[in-house]
Amino acid sequence: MTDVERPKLTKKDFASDQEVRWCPGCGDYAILNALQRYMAETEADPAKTVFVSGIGCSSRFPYYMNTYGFHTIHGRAPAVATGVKVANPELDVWIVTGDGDSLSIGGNHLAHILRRNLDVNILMFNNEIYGLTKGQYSPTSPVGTKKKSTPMGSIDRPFEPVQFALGSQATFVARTIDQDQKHMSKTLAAAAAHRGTSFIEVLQNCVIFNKDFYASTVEKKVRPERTIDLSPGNPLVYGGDSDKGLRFRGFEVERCAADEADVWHSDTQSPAPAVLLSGMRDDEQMPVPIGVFRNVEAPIYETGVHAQVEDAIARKGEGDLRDLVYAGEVWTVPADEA
Amino acid sequence: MTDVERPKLTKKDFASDQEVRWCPGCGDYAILNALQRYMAETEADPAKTVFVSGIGCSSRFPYYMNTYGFHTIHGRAPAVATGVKVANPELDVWIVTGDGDSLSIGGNHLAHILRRNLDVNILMFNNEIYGLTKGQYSPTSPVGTKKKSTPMGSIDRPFEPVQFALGSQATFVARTIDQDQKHMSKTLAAAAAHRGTSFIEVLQNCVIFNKDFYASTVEKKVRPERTIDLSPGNPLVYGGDSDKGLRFRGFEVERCAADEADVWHSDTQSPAPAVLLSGMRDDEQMPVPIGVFRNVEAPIYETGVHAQVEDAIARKGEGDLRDLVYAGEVWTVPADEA
Amino acid sequence: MTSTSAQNTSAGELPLQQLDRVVIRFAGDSGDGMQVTGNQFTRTSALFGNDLATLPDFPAEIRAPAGTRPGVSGFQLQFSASDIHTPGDQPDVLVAMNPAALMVNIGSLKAGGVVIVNTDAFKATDLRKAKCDTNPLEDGTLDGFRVIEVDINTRVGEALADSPLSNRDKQRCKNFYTLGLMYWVYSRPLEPTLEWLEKKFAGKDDLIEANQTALKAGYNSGDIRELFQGQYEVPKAKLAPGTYRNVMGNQALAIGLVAGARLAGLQPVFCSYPITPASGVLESLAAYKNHGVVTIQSEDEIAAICSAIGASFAGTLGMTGTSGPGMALKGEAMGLAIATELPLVIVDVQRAGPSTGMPTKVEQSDLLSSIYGRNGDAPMPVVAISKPSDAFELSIEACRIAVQYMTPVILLSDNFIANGAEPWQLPDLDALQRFDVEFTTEKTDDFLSFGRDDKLARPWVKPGTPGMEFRIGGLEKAPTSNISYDPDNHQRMTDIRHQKVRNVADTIPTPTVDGPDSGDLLVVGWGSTVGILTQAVETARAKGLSVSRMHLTHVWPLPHGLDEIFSRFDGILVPEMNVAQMTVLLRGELPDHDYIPYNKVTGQPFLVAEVVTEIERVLTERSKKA
Amino acid sequence: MTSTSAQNTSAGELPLQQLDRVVIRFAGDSGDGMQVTGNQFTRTSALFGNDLATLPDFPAEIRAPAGTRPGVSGFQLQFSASDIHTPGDQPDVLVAMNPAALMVNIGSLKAGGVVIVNTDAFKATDLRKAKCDTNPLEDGTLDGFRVIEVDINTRVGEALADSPLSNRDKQRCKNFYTLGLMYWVYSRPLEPTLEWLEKKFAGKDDLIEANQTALKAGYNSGDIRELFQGQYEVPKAKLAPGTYRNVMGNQALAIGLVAGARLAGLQPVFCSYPITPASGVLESLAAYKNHGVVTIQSEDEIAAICSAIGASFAGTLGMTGTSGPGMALKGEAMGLAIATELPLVIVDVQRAGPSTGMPTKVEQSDLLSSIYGRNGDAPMPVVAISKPSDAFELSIEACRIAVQYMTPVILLSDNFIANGAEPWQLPDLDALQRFDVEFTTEKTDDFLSFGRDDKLARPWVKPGTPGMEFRIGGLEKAPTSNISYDPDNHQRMTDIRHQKVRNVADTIPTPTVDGPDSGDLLVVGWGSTVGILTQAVETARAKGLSVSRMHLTHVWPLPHGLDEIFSRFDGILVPEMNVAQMTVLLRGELPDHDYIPYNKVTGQPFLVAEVVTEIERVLTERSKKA
Ligand SMILES: Cc1ncc(C[n+]2csc(CCOP(=O)(O)OP(=O)(O)O)c2C)c(N)n1
Ligand SMILES: Cc1ncc(C[n+]2csc(CCOP(=O)(O)OP(=O)(O)O)c2C)c(N)n1
Ligand code: SF4
Ligand code: SF4
Ligand SMILES: [Mg+2]
Ligand SMILES: [Mg+2]
Repeated sequence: MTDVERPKLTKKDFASDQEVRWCPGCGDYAILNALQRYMAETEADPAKTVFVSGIGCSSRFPYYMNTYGFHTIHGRAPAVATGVKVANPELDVWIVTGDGDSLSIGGNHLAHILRRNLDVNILMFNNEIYGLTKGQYSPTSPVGTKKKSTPMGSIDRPFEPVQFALGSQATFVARTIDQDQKHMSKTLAAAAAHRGTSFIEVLQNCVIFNKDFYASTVEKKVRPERTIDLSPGNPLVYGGDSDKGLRFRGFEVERCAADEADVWHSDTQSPAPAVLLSGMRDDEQMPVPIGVFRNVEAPIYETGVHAQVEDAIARKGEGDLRDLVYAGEVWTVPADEA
Repeated sequence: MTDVERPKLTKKDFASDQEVRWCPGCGDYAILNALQRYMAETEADPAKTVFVSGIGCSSRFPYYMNTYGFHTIHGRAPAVATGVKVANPELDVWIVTGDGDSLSIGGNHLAHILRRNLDVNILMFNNEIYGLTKGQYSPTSPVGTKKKSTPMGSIDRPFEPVQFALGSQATFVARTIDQDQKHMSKTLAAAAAHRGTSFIEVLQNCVIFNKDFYASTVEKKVRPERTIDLSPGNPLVYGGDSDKGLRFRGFEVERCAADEADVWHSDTQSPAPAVLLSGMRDDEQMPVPIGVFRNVEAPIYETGVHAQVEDAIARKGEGDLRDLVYAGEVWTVPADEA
Repeated sequence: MTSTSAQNTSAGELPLQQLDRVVIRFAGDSGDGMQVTGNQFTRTSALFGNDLATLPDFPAEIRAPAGTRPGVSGFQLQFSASDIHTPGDQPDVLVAMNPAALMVNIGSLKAGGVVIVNTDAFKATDLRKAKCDTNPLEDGTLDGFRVIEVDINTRVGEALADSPLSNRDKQRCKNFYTLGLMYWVYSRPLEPTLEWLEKKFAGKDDLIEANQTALKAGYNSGDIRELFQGQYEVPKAKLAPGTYRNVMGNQALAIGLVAGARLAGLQPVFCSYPITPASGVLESLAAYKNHGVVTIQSEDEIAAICSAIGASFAGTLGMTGTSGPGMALKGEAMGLAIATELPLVIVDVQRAGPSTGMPTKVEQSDLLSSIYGRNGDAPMPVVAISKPSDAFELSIEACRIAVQYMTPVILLSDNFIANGAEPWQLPDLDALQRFDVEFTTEKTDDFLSFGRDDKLARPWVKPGTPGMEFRIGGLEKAPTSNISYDPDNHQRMTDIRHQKVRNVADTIPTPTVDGPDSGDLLVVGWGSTVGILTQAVETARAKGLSVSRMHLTHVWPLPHGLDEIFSRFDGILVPEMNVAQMTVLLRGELPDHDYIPYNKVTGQPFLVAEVVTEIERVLTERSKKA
Repeated sequence: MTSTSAQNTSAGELPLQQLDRVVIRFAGDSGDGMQVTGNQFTRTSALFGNDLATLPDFPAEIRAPAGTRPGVSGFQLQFSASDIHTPGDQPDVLVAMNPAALMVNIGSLKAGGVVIVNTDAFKATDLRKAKCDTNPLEDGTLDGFRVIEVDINTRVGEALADSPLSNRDKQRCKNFYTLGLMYWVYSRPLEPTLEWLEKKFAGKDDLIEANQTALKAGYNSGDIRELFQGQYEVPKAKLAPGTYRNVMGNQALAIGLVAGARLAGLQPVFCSYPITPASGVLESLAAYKNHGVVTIQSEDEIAAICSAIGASFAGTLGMTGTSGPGMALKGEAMGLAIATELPLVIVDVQRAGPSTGMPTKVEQSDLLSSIYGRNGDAPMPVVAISKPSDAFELSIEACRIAVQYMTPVILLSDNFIANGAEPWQLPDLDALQRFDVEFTTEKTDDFLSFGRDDKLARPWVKPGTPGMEFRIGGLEKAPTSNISYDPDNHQRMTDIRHQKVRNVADTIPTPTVDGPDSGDLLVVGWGSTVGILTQAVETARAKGLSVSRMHLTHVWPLPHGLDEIFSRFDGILVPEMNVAQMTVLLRGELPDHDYIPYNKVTGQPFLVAEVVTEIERVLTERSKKA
């Protein structure tokens, strides 16, 4: 994506002229900040970068990036992005979506882009709420969520976004936190490095309708004890002074001393280990995993599409319109007959 | 569902007056046969039974059952069934769908009914093809499938239906085979016994457009060697004379002698083991698992919905329209003022 | 200060001056609580006995940064001693809490009107946020208006000197100070708001205390009173005798759906996916569980309507609600409900389009898509609400049509109705007509799942009924409900589907003509323009013009008798907040008349003055022609 | 045997009789290969030089059990020495391979027509499957027809006595035996089919051998020849000089899309989800990869149109195709394409509705939903194909409009066009007008992402272009493309969106009037009724009636000049295969004329005779009135 000709861009160069409009204190600001910084640091080319989103507070994101951007319709960003990427694989395509946009109305398109494995990055801002429509529970809200449309509490069992992605054959799945800029850049870098669809769940704070829903896990003070960073190739350790660890016992995880911790691998043949760890989210006794759950290679959809076109041309020769029109049995009625 | 008053019904009593219309030799006939027999054997009440389907050859199913039936629109059967079951939890609701109906256009509704865990049964006929539209590849067709719309072979990586269901928090997931009537009844019984959404993938043969796509696994001769029946509480053994077995080594499965086989549990806290085994499908060295992958209990959606209504009535008293209309501050303009 | 009627009576130094009607607009930052302020003033005035109409003007869904123009939230209300139909074209009084609010709203303030500004909010930083290069208080922006400057922050600070609240929280009471001030000016009682605060902040005594203090401080700020040169009074309105309450459209609509289901003897099952401005219907209904209401928040609009269809199939009354983009998604499933002939109520709270458009703004542009927006010949009745106070009745009407004709019905509302409030003369519940559903439970010899009654409705058989098992679906069907590709059958079914919907006209009243029943011009409206059109036509007639008015609540099928009525007028003026959609509909159905479309598509309601001008323009033009 | 023209000439015992035109219908079980038989006869006749038109009549999508009536598959073709426009109302000859085929089709056979039956297929079991209580060969069903009984199974068995094929496979050759027989009767050459078989079964010599043998056996079955009392000949037609090929609608449409993209200088990206009867377009295009065509089989119709929109955003030409139910699903995304003003071609191969309806049957009932089926005021051009041979040209036209006006365009076809075949006079490709897209690559001082050219189209900027970065979306936008809720801006944008679409009329021709350019009646049609209407109006004029005809290919916006033309006729008859949708459209746009709707909704095309009768009815009725 970098281009020696261009002058080095700064974070500000990635900010569009449109005034940023999120509630004061919204977690989205931190994500925007991290992304603009990341783009500058990696010397991304604004002209070759496209942000595609659906509808939601999170989905306003593209308007604030000084790149190409498409704020589409609710839930359909993966479908639009598929068209963009297939039409021009040169473009660096980012999808920004929310828990409602991607897992409520848009669940099917998300699942299909993941199985097709286009080379795009998906940022799913999970605030466990519909922010833009003023606070109804979402498919990631825990059972019992009391909001406007569920005065007695929600009944539906929530999706576990990581498991949903894995169940859709995702090749890269990670989770990070709006407040943790360092971890976010690290995760963005890993996602960008991965060839294929990268799915990143960003835990995001909706200060207005779901304030601090995850404070108990990610507040600076408690974060070390309540979260564990899945860092491929490194042991599963966590805790303020990295004194705690996790190890597998059959199909269960147990806490242990740091030095007894198992090493994390995100590229196992089966996604089973990632499924197992992602299940810890609801278990108070266990830390919430962030970092890279899965990272494997697989053929890329748009590459295959264009390979077939080139292959066909190589075999049949560059098609001429005449070959199509004057195909099959043609016959001529000479003028004199008329 | 049974009702002592009623005379015992036979299989024929569950056949509707509508002529069955599938291609001669279609696997759908076997499934219809198994289901009609199953209904008779379990003394199901036709009046309390509803079959809901989408669109596809498979989705014509309800027309052939002498029960209540709704042949809806493509991909939406789970959404329609949700309304039916919530409106009247007394009804025994069965969803019949195909790989295209449920995993292409209908993937999102399938995922959401699974997470909500309504007490319904889903039969997904997987022939890895769009039968009704005359043979285009489907989201379960293997990469490289050459059909009308993919003359050079399909590029998309397929879904693994079992993993998709597990990723959607399914509480019951099983797989059976159109040709194996015994195994099908056994699986139907297990599904019916389970409280919550039961998802059954039925491997089905489309003799016209995808003939014997899975012959190499389920043909009577090869079936014992190429499939393994996941039977909860029993060891993972297979083979003509049950001489082969499977055992877990960390997050991998390996073949072993029957007596070294691990015992299968479908109710582990994490779905990881089911994810692991379902992954064997594409591995020639390994048998294709059929039977029950997962079977756990979880709260049921429609039960929760009606519990809240009753609870509200219990606490606020049976609502009277007057309470709604004459609510808040009301004031009166006396006649004389006018 | 003046008002449309008092304008003429020279306003003197009288201590207490009587006014017929007043239009006030409260404007401030989204965070300033202007909606609360407006609603409290509305409530108090209603309880006091005025007639009134309100127009909340929300900013875009997402909060803009504090102090910016896009972040401005407004609330306009007209309250009066005589009956009124609109929130008023131009405010007599503008309350502006900051520069942004002032700049956004000053344009619509009536010439010579009063503007009350919070001078504490006009610091350099505030001006910058509002993109003001110069200070509007000094640069002449306010010439021609009566400006009343109040240092509200300071005064609130003083008033709450010994409150334990943080300064930030103290300033949150600004709006109640302002409200108190306006209460004094218009001689409103404080009690209703004082009580409301008790309830609202029950348990949080500091907050109750502080807000009440601020309210009283505003009411009693003597020195400012001077500036107003006296107090004003707007006497009780002569409303028709009866019991009233204030109601917003979404709420009345929700209550109407509960009533409709009850009158049909069915349980209501409302399935919906949130969307602005329709979410309020789902949220209201979700709170009515003790009334037997079942609500499902679906994964999307398609699932919502499909679940509602399933619910109706199972024998309850399925309902769904959404707005523009959601309607576009429901088209295919609407076709299924039409093909399977199941009762269903589809609520569409219209908003500005196309596509995502302007979700918080008003428009009437879903009319033709409601009638034609599905594949195939797929007719369905469409009913249009025109104001919060008729939402109850028309929601019941939609339920009646749905169950009596076994058909889906679209119930159109819009953003203006949904969030607007007005006094609602409460109906006599015992007088409501029941339309109990009788499910078919037995097979007579000539029974057919798609047999027909005199209305052409098919029998409704409820799953669970022994011996009545049948199958339905979206494929064309024979009267037995089995699949049929027979050409004659398809023609027959197509004709029946159309005739059945047309039959609905037999059970709806011919709308009355407001004004002479013949003349130069008939103004035909539908939906939320009713108030503006009523007042505009009254005004035009007062000017001696030969113009009458008719308002349609049943837009498909059209009521009987229109052809005859239309023929008594030389021209039909059709004002709409869309691009001539009703005109197209009328031309298609009643081709023999001369329709003049008049359209406004700004996301804002018509102004009475605009419509009057258009009526005059049309009539003079035609007299020239003649 | 007779034919419409030869009817009068007393058919004698002549060895070789000349006929002007013949209508044959092949009917048999889905498994009997009637479509292949029909296509071969079509091909051979085309190559021979006849004009022709075909009408395949498929059973419902799913195969019914062999031998049943729902399982019957038919193929009708008319071939002639003069130019024709329809597959013919009633067959002169019916070939019935089994009782079911006989019963389903005998009703439409012309009085005195010839029916050829396969007697071997009339055993008791066959009769039972076809629900015949008595044997139609004996019970008088065939009185009034000339019945030619052939024991086809037996003869095929004998002919293939020493073929290595299984008996089952041998019987699969029945259709070629029958074809051979008809070839002899109508003096057609065998070669084209013999060659086709070589290609078709390349590598399977036994099959080639067997089918060729069967074909020849049929051709040479001397004894049967007797029954026909001689042979017939339909001379070459006098087609306009040029190069021809046979083409089916879906195929010509696909080729046209490739041509359209090429003329715009863009890569075509066609995204679609299979659906009957539109799947053929996707399948054709998928085979054109060496022409740079990209096809995506999407997960559903919404994804398909959204991916196509994304492709256009990225600078290729996005296209999507579907049928009724799929159209209903695309509504919301169409709104997005309209709001973002991106070029897009949306193909709708109409089928019988509502809902799933009758997927294999023809209808024109998506007209109004194409124009109005979206939330908000969301105008978009609509072009309607009328026959396989103009699908190429009109597909190009749709692409032209899309890129020149930066707008989505709907291209309507239907089941009759999609699967019908006719000779296509191949265009001079070098004469095709190019309309190359010029992407904007630099910012002039007055550049605006939503600035306007003289057509009101906005500039097309391609992502990847340095310095031109911009954001678009479905929210209302200012000319800068930034979000705007400004009331005046919304009015302006709404007006521009409408005017831009209306401007398309400036670049489309005013349709010509077939017949006198004034008179009692003008028949206005659109879509696949063109052939029937042409012939019907010719016939009516031949009867001395004052009737002319016009056919619309651009249904939205309407071409200029119609108002003036219509005013020259007393009445406008509008025949359609829907419930008066074009009538509604015309009344809305051109209210000053007297439209008479004439509708048929059976899933079957009009018959020429029906239309003639209706024309007569209308004219006599009006003459009475006058
Ligand atoms: C078709 C459609 N349905 C519904 C809506 C209303 N809507 C807009 S955003 C949204 C949910 C947003 O939630 P999420 O994706 O989590 O985004 P957030 O606002 O929380 O960032 C909904 C229901 C819409 N705009 N379009
Ligand atoms: C909205 C819509 N899109 C597309 C179709 C066309 N269609 C009908 S069935 C089908 C796929 C069927 O495949 P599957 O669900 O696997 O069922 P099968 O026929 O293989 O049993 C499609 C694409 C339709 N009927 N409706
Ligand atoms: S509503 Fe929540 S998510 Fe949306 S902008 Fe405000 S804080 Fe952020
Ligand atoms: S097409 Fe395939 S799935 Fe459909 S009925 Fe025929 S054999 Fe069965
Ligand atoms: Mg959210
Ligand atoms: Mg299938």
